[in-house]
Amino acid sequence: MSYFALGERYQHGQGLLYRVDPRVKIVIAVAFAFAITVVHAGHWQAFAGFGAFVALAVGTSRLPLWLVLRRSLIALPFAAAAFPLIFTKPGDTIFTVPLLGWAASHEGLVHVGSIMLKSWLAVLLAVVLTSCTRPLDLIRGLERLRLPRVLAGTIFFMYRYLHVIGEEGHRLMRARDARSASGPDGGKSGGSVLWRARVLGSMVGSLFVRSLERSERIYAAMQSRGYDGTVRFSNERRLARRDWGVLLVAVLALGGLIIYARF
Amino acid sequence: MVLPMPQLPILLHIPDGFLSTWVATVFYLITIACLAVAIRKTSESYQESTAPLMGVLAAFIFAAQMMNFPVAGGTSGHMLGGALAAILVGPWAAMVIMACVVGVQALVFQDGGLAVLGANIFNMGIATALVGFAVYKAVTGFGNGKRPFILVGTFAAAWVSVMVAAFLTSAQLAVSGTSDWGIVLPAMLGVHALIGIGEGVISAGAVAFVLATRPDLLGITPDFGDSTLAGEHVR
Amino acid sequence: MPVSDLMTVAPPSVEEGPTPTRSCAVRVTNLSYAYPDGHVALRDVNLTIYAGERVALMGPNGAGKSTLLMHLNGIFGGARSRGTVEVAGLTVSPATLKRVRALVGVVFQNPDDQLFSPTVGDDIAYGPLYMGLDRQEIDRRVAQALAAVDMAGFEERMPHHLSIGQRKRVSLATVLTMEPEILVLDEPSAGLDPRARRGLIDLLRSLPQTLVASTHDMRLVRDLFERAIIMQEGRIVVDAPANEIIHDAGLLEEYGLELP
Amino acid sequence: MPVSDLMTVAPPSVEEGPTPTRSCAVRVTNLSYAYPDGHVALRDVNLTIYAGERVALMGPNGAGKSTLLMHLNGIFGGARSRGTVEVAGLTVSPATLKRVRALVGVVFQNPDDQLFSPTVGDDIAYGPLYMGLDRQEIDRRVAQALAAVDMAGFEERMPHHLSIGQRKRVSLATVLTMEPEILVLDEPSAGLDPRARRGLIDLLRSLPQTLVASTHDMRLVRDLFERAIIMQEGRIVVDAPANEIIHDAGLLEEYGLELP
Repeated sequence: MSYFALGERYQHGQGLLYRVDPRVKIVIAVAFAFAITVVHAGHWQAFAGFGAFVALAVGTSRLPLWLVLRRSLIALPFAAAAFPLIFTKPGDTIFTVPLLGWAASHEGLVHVGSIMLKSWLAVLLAVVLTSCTRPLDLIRGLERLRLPRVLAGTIFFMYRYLHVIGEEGHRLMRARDARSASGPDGGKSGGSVLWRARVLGSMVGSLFVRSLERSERIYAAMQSRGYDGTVRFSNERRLARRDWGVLLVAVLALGGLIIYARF
Repeated sequence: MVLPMPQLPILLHIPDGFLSTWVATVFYLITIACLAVAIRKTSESYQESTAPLMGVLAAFIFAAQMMNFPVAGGTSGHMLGGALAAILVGPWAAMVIMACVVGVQALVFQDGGLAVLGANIFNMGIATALVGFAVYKAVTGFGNGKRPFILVGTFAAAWVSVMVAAFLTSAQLAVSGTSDWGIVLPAMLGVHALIGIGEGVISAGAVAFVLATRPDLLGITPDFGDSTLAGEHVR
Repeated sequence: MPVSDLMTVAPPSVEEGPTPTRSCAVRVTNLSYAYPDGHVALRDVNLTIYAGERVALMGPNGAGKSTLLMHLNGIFGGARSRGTVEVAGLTVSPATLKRVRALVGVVFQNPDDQLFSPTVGDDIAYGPLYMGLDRQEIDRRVAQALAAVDMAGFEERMPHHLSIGQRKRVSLATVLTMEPEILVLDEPSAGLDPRARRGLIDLLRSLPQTLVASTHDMRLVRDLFERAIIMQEGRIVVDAPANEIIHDAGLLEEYGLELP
Repeated sequence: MPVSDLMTVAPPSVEEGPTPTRSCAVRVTNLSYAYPDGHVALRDVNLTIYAGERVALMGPNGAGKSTLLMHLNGIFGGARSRGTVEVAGLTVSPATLKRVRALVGVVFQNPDDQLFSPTVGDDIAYGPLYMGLDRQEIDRRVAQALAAVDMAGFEERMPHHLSIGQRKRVSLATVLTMEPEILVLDEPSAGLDPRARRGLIDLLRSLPQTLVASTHDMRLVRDLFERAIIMQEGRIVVDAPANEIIHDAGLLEEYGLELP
């Protein structure tokens, strides 16, 4: 049971979107996230259009709706950053918070509502695409999108060793917690916050040294099998007609939505 | 007990929708330019071992961000790691590592948005590495590389790096019109002044460990001939 | 005494057998555990271990040995577990967790996971420091623990620079300073060469604590343990005196174990 | 045949003894190696291994076993080494390194170091890919190697989803695809439970290659190897038929080894 498997979003399924090349899905997700930024605050019809795009994606992925909705809440805490605008944006007062006397403006509400909507729709689409693509395929997709080799190679190794080193970190914490006990008289225990932070620092340092030494052994294992410093990939795949079709439809739809939103 | 997903510094991972088109685009371009330099410098320093070394260390940063310590009232602290990475492997390699960490967090784990990825990499990976490394070098240079100065330098580098990341995030939000300067800046800097102390202590603790066990690794580019295979770990 | 449903061999009979005067170190009742992915690691485990006993836990990888051990000091437990675990008369629960951790010292398989401080002394002092003991008492315990594992004078050394055998000893010292009543060891002899292994056996023999250890090492079972338990697919399938089990070739064959 | 200065037992005599018709798989001549910190890991080692032999390397941790193994395909060597290493008639040097690495397959102790690709299929294809073979040949070899280690159909699986026994098998497959003449294994049975270990022994027995392995596992020596070498402090101190060594209690005692 791997620690990081829990954080991965892939969900087994059968929808059309599962069979689309990961490159296409990555491009669509990034393009969508950019496209939605151009919508003016309060342009609800444009938001409805982007919403329809997301609905189409959810439909073709055939992912359970509740799953997509639940996962889309991940960015919610960040709303705190935009929230004060409700009260600080000048405009017509709609209501006043009792006791505090803060006046909420119409413009502020529209503005914050639009930000939240943009964020939520972009996260929804990203959730859909990553839920129907294996993490490894996403990473292979990046590589085939001609990411610089150093980055692609780094990400491949990172993904492989996330599990190994993540487990090591997890075991270190477990060993520490197993020794974090209260005293015989039940008195004050736990030391100071700074001491606990320093202990975590030691653990991080020890994980670093182990990681570095592991990278040396991996390098030896790679050399043993002929590695000469050039990162090579064996998987080269052309886009199928379906992939081009999906890409074309998405690009046209997003282009249309941008034009509708701005002009 | 299986713990929940890594608790990342959420207020530094900007989600999509919070930055304007222009701010997002400009920071993508800046980030790409910085990474181009970083990749070239890193390949020169580490040559053949670049990919395995950077990959394993990126996994290390990812794992280190997941490790936490109890603060109070059920909350826990953890680290961002940009300054620590810069101190341990130099600013250029740190940028490559942090870019991969932040990128995979966004793409695979949905921590942080995709259109704002350039800004997030810049705030958490590039600015932290550059500023952190500069502060570290300034302090250790002042103290001729003596141990107390290394530790103080690490603390200062880590604290400043978190403050810089918080400042950049606030500024991007404010320029995008999604937050008020007057509110977001004092709030973010205030909170991160405290979070930064945790970052500083953890980073200094990590460097103290490395200093005690493998002092050869600090400030020296590892020599990846068969020499580094020396030591007990290969027996 | 609780007896597992699939038990094929009689429960332990150490000389005089359990009498009311022997206190109970561990009592596990109807314990089940499922991983988040649904895989069931423990199925209705019942187990009583008396104070001072030395018990080996055997069985293939994935049989649930480690999962059971991790329940003894509450590392595992909570929502995914059913059943109860009592140690030294204390039921393991969130309220008693910190006290339980002082009573049960867990030594993990890999010393690199156990030892996270720059020096041996810091590492051994972690437990007592966390417990909030005073400096004098901590120093006393550190010195005593190091002497117990035959590593006196290693306070300032770095665990990273020690041999694997030495690191295993220091790992043990890190929990001895907490003066636990029960020692839980995960694969204590793994990775040791024969000489280091014999040293470890002698050391463990000299300790007064109740010992519970998972192991594949049949010689360790022969030389150190009086009672042995075989687990398979999350169940206790055999629980008997160690010297009966290790001489029962048919039984060992059945559970994929080897003659010592 | 080169004989180490401290050899206490007669060199190997496999039935008819070395004759001119048996080709030489490995010939190590006067090999010494010092770590950068000055620690001498190998002292004037001489060793000849014939094609098809299975040789176990024993001795305490730190005796130089791994250092010697790492010289066989040139991972160690260069300025810090003196002496020569020949494999299959080829002297190991920077110029021959690529060919040597195709002839000598090294399997590291920890499968997590050996398996560095995200999937089993990628990892097994790695060697052939770097040998510059074409796609068809690579696919053929991958399928063959996976079948040889009884892991057919695991191409798309990720290493962290496999058991330790499966990872050890896949590690072996990663070098089998390079169709080496000599297999070098570092602690092949470490971390395996008895059943997985027996599976590995059967698998290794079925392979035609010359085998050189470091190990602490005396049963592995008994069940798999025909010749055994004991190292101590960087020297070969014993080199004899395995079944002579494993029954010589005095000798095993002297070098801190155990009876199987």
